Amino acid sequence: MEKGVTFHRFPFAPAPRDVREEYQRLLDEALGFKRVLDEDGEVVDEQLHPKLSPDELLELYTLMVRARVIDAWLLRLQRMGKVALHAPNKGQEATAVGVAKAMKPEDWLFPSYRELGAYIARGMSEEEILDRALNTKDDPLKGSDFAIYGNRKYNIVPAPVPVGNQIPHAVGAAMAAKILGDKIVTVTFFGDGSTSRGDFHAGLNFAGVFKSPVVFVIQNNQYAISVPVTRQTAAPTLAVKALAYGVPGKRIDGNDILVVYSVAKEAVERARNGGGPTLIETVTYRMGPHTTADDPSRYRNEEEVKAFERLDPLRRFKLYLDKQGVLTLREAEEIEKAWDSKVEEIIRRVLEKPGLPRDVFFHNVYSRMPWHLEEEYKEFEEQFEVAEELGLQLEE
Amino acid sequence: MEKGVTFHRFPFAPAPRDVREEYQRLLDEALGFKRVLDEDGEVVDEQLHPKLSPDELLELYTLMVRARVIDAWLLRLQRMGKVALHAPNKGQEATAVGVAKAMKPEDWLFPSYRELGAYIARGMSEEEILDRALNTKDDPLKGSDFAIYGNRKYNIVPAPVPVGNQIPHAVGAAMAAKILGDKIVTVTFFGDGSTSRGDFHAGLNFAGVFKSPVVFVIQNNQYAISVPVTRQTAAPTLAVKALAYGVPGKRIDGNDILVVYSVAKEAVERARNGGGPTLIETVTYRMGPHTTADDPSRYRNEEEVKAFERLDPLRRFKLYLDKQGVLTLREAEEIEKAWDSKVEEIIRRVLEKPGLPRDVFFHNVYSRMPWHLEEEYKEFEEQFEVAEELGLQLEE
Amino acid sequence: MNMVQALNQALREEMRRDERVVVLGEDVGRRGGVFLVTEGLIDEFGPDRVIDTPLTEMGIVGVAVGMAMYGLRPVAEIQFIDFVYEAFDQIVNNVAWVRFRSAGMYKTPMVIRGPCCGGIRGGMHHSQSPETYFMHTPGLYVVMPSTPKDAKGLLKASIRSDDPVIFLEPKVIYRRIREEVPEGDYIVPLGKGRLVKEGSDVTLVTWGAMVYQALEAAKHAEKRGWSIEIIDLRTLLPWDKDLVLESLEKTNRLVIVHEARRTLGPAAEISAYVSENHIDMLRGPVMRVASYDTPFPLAHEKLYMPNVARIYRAIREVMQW
Amino acid sequence: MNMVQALNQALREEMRRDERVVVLGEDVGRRGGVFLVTEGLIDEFGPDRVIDTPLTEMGIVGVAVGMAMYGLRPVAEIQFIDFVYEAFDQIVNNVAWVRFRSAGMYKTPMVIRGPCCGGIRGGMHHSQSPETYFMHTPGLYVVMPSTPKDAKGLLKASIRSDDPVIFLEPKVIYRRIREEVPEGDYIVPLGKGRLVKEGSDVTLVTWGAMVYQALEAAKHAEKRGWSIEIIDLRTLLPWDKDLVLESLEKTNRLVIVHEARRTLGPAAEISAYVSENHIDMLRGPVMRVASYDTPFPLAHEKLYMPNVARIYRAIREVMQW
Ligand SMILES: Cc1ncc(C[n+]2csc(CCOP(=O)(O)OP(=O)(O)O)c2C)c(N)n1
Ligand SMILES: Cc1ncc(C[n+]2csc(CCOP(=O)(O)OP(=O)(O)O)c2C)c(N)n1
Ligand SMILES: [Mg+2]
Ligand SMILES: [Mg+2]
Repeated sequence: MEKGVTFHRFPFAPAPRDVREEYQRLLDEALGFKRVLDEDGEVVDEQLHPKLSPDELLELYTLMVRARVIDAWLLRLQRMGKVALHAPNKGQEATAVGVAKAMKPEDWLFPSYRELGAYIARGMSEEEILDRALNTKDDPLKGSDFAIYGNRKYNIVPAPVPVGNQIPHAVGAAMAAKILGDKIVTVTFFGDGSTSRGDFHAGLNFAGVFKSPVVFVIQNNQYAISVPVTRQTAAPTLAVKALAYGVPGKRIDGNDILVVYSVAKEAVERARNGGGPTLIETVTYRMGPHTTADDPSRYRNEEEVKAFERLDPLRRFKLYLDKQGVLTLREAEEIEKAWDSKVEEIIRRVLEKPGLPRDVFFHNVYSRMPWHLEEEYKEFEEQFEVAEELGLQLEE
Repeated sequence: MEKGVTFHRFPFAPAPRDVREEYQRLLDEALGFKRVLDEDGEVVDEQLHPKLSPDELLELYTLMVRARVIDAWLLRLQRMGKVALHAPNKGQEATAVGVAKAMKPEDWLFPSYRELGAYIARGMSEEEILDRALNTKDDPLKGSDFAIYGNRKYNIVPAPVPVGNQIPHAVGAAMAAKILGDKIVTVTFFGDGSTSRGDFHAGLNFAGVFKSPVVFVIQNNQYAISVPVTRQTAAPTLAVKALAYGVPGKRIDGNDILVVYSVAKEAVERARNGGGPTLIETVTYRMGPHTTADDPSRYRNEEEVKAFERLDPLRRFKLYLDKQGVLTLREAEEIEKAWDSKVEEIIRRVLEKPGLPRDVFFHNVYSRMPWHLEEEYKEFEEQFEVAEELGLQLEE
Repeated sequence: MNMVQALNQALREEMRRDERVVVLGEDVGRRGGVFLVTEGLIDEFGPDRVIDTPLTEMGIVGVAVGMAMYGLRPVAEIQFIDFVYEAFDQIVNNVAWVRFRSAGMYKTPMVIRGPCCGGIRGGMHHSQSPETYFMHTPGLYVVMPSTPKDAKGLLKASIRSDDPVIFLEPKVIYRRIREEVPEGDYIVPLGKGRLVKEGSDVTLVTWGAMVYQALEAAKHAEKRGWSIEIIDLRTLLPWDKDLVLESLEKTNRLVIVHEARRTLGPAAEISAYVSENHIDMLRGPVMRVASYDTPFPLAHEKLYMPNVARIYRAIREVMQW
Repeated sequence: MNMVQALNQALREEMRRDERVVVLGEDVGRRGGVFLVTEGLIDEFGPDRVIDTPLTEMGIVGVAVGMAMYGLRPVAEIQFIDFVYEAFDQIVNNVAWVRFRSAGMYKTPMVIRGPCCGGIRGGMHHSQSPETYFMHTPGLYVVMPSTPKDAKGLLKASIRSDDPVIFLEPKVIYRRIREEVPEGDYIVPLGKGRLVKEGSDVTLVTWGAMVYQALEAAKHAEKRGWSIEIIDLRTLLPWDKDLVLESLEKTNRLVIVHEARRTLGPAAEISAYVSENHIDMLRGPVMRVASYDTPFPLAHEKLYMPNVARIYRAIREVMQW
């Protein structure tokens, strides 16, 4: 560790030409917009068009379908009062699946709460999702926060509900991997609203300074609940925020799974090879309400939702697959129907499962229960006797 | 309040040409570097050269001198054990004075802890500074945190010691003024290190979204204690951070009072006239230690400090004044000496003053003392009797 | 009228009365807040005074501090109080301490309000009771209403307070409790509790939604012939010592019930205060019925929070002395 | 050896023992920390394991959480603990609750350490004692050493703990107290207090720099013939109940002394716990000697914090029962 002037970057001079040129390039990407497919599934960028086999394409499609199907079912289950809350994913499947498929299994994912497609793409089954949402005895997160999924088995770290909290975690994990010499990459998802949080600022800044192997994916679905992205920031795009941290920012069509896959793959591999972090703004649209507790008619028109339907990532990809001769539209629909029945079947089974033990929340607070919690546990157990004495049926 | 698609900014398209062009301009300014005077006090930018009268120039000089003199005295007083802590200002006088003189008295200043020149420029006397630093009975901040100055009389809001906290305050005050229709501007100072804090992110973002009349001044003095600015961020300049918020960012020579004054004036008036916020990165150098508790030899070389001496703002401005025929170098030195004696005189007087009452900290916690504090106050009073009983001399 | 409507009315009336009052937060404008507490305000007062903000609690609170210093009376909504922690730095150093730091030259007359507490199956981050963090921070008032009428009067008092107020709204009773709420101006003074129910054997101190659990538990106790006095503190800092001591003088038995966690929950202060200054008033232990010292769970929340059985058990315990 | 050196040694030994241990924070590298606790570590372990960070406590802690989840054992320095509040969101939701949120699949074995408490004329933001904020947060351990030897042993125990630890260092005794500190490996277990001094009339529970004030006060009390037992808790959460109760069994009188503010300061919990579960052990009031419920002042800090006179006064009070 040397001391001295080497630590100053052109202090009393303008940025040198190479820096200016690099930033020029970064600015172009951050204000631009890349897509492989247009609204009708026509290829418009051959260079970014990934060379995938029909099987691989079919897999991407199936994953998006599975995400949409389970999403719809979770919505229904919430309406039936079975699920506490659901944050619909509809319309955002391309980003979730595309990014997840660009990662390796050993890479770590730090999602938010709107990426069912990514969980499935990394191996989480519908049954597990339902165990979680219904808090059955097999709920891998044992009745902790709602609308959150994760499992160490798939290197999916369950998200904190306070949005953005996971951003520095992804950076820290990436720094740790680098320190330990593990050639893995971390990826984190978050929304347009989350870019306003301190965690975003801290995370991006650390990643820039330490050149950490991390990829940041902003799902810009145009809204943070009711707040439109134009009210979230005066910056013209979210990708341009990366430039504040010396990090490249790319703006792409988040409803086009092919561009998502290509650009994410490039970013992930760049990170793996020591090239440092990338921020990707995937432009998308939240077709449903913010959550099942939301009423979007208070802040947006049905016409708007309609207008964005043309951009539906499944619609566009189906048209592409059809044109490519991978799958006809009818075959595509059959896949949807098949998954729908399959999931219905699973739900029937999962609904039968018993719930979590009533003392579940006493566990996993500490590695070993300290004395004060043990004493509280005793009081906890006593309440059932007291209730019996009073002839009370305790709500659980 | 209309609902609907008007809230989306080119969602599925690249930024339009006008936005690109504007950002191009912003990028140039943020990566550039403006100065009016070169190292030898020669004018190198006539356009930015403010047309000031000899009296005005003399005032600028005197204010910088006064800042440097009181700074040196505070350092000495700290070494004598009279002052708890001092954060030396040496080398940063041009930014402090230049920005303050670009403001109107009714504008609000939210400083940090290293802007003696700004306080003086807005009317704070050396005596008041000393009352504060020595916590005499006239300390306007009544013995609260050290190294902090402020007084409502001059619209100088005393800074919180946690760096950056004041940034959203300046924005909030600016938003309030706009809501109330007051044509005032707020200005806030902070350091390069403070740009990493959540407060910076939140403040800049709000200012961009609400087009608030606020000017942000980053004193980039190359260090946050021992951490060089290159370790603070991977961005090539700090001014470029403004672009993440849709705010213009300008990078200027902070050791050239003329460019500081010109650029700050323009930003302040732009804000006053509804043009919104500006961020100014003043490139400067902290010639002294971080504070009197610091030992900079642990992290930087004497050669480095030497190298930056040529850029001393007073030196450069003296050369300019001499060349302009406003003041000879000898006259300039006499002004310094005169202020030094004057301040020595004031110190003698202030050192005689009694301190603050021993119960001072019970006040100004609430508008009226609540019962629990009243009860504590009684206990407080009793301790003196107890001490007497024990034959103890209580330390105060 | 329910509590949401009462709070909405309080805001509306205060905004009409005093144009320095502004509302800001996430989704408070066109959405009217996720619980509709600010519904319709933007239509009457416009987007300058009903401000949809970017998603940062630190920013909301930090900016509100600047507004308050300048002369406005901001009411900052935290969408769920569980998200307040990003603003904790601003709350401690600035909301609470600007007056002290500036020796009274600047002040922060502002309200930070938001839904708190459990009971809606909200899980870890839509259920918390963070009173302690604020009560331990000098410079703040901490308030929690339990009825629509009190909610309106307390919110008005909070907005008019020259000191900053943390205003916690038990969301489980937002729409569940209805009562007559006077139209127009009245305040419920900060620092004053409410005698919910007279009794002579045990003083039961509580607040927020726990008032209703306490009432239920008292019924069971009274079946056994024990007479329970219930006090709703309403303001937690400073809490109404006089009301509590007056009651204790009669009962000599104290049970404190709250949704906050036990360890250093607010009951600890009340208990310690009484032990320190009035131990002679106590005939037996001071019992605390609180949530357990774990994060707030999604599963089995009704067994996590104090319930009738647990409150009854504490009453039974003190009645043995 | 003084406490700074002891802490430095603990870090050095742990970093040698376990390469997963890393240190991060503002100025911890070449500067060696503003109090030199991390001095020289960067020379031995390099900048990958001794990491100078950008200036954001939220970032330091948030990034450390990610490191800990991945498998490192980060020791995050907060330059002065008074600056920890920006990280409060990360501490509550993640440092403390990752284990719970993930049902034990991920954990956060990390230490957040920093200088705390008053006595160096540090003013409002270089003097605070924030134990309460952490003790009310389940999932954390909260530790404060009062001697160099304990400091080393407790820091080692904290680094090895699978649960996260908030490690508070009373900076006023960093260099003031010297004692023999064993070279090499030993730990002081978390959760165990230390009997500083035996006595039979009053149990005085305290920690940190207040241990020394307590010893002084005890001298004065003993001149009056009152025998004082002093307990240094060392760990505040979970605190050593057994040690306190054992002592109380003998003395039946309890005084708790801390630098944290009175209202909901840690003493409130200890007092309330004893009142709730062992009121029969108490012969009189449980006295609290604490800092006052105001921000920490620059002027007259020695009258703001507990001092010998105030502690003596509390002892005298309980001795009247
Ligand atoms: C810190 C925090 N504040 C508020 C909330 C409440 N909330 C939940 S989601 C949300 C909007 C998030 O918007 P965005 O980041 O764009 O993600 P999206 O929901 O659109 O996917 C808000 C305000 C929260 N979860 N966390
Ligand atoms: C939130 C916070 N963290 C840490 C500190 C301790 N500290 C005081 S000044 C300083 C460096 C500030 O650097 P910069 O913002 O560049 O301002 P400068 O001191 O160079 O003027 C630090 C880390 C603090 N005051 N506030
Ligand atoms: Mg969004
Ligand atoms: Mg600096």
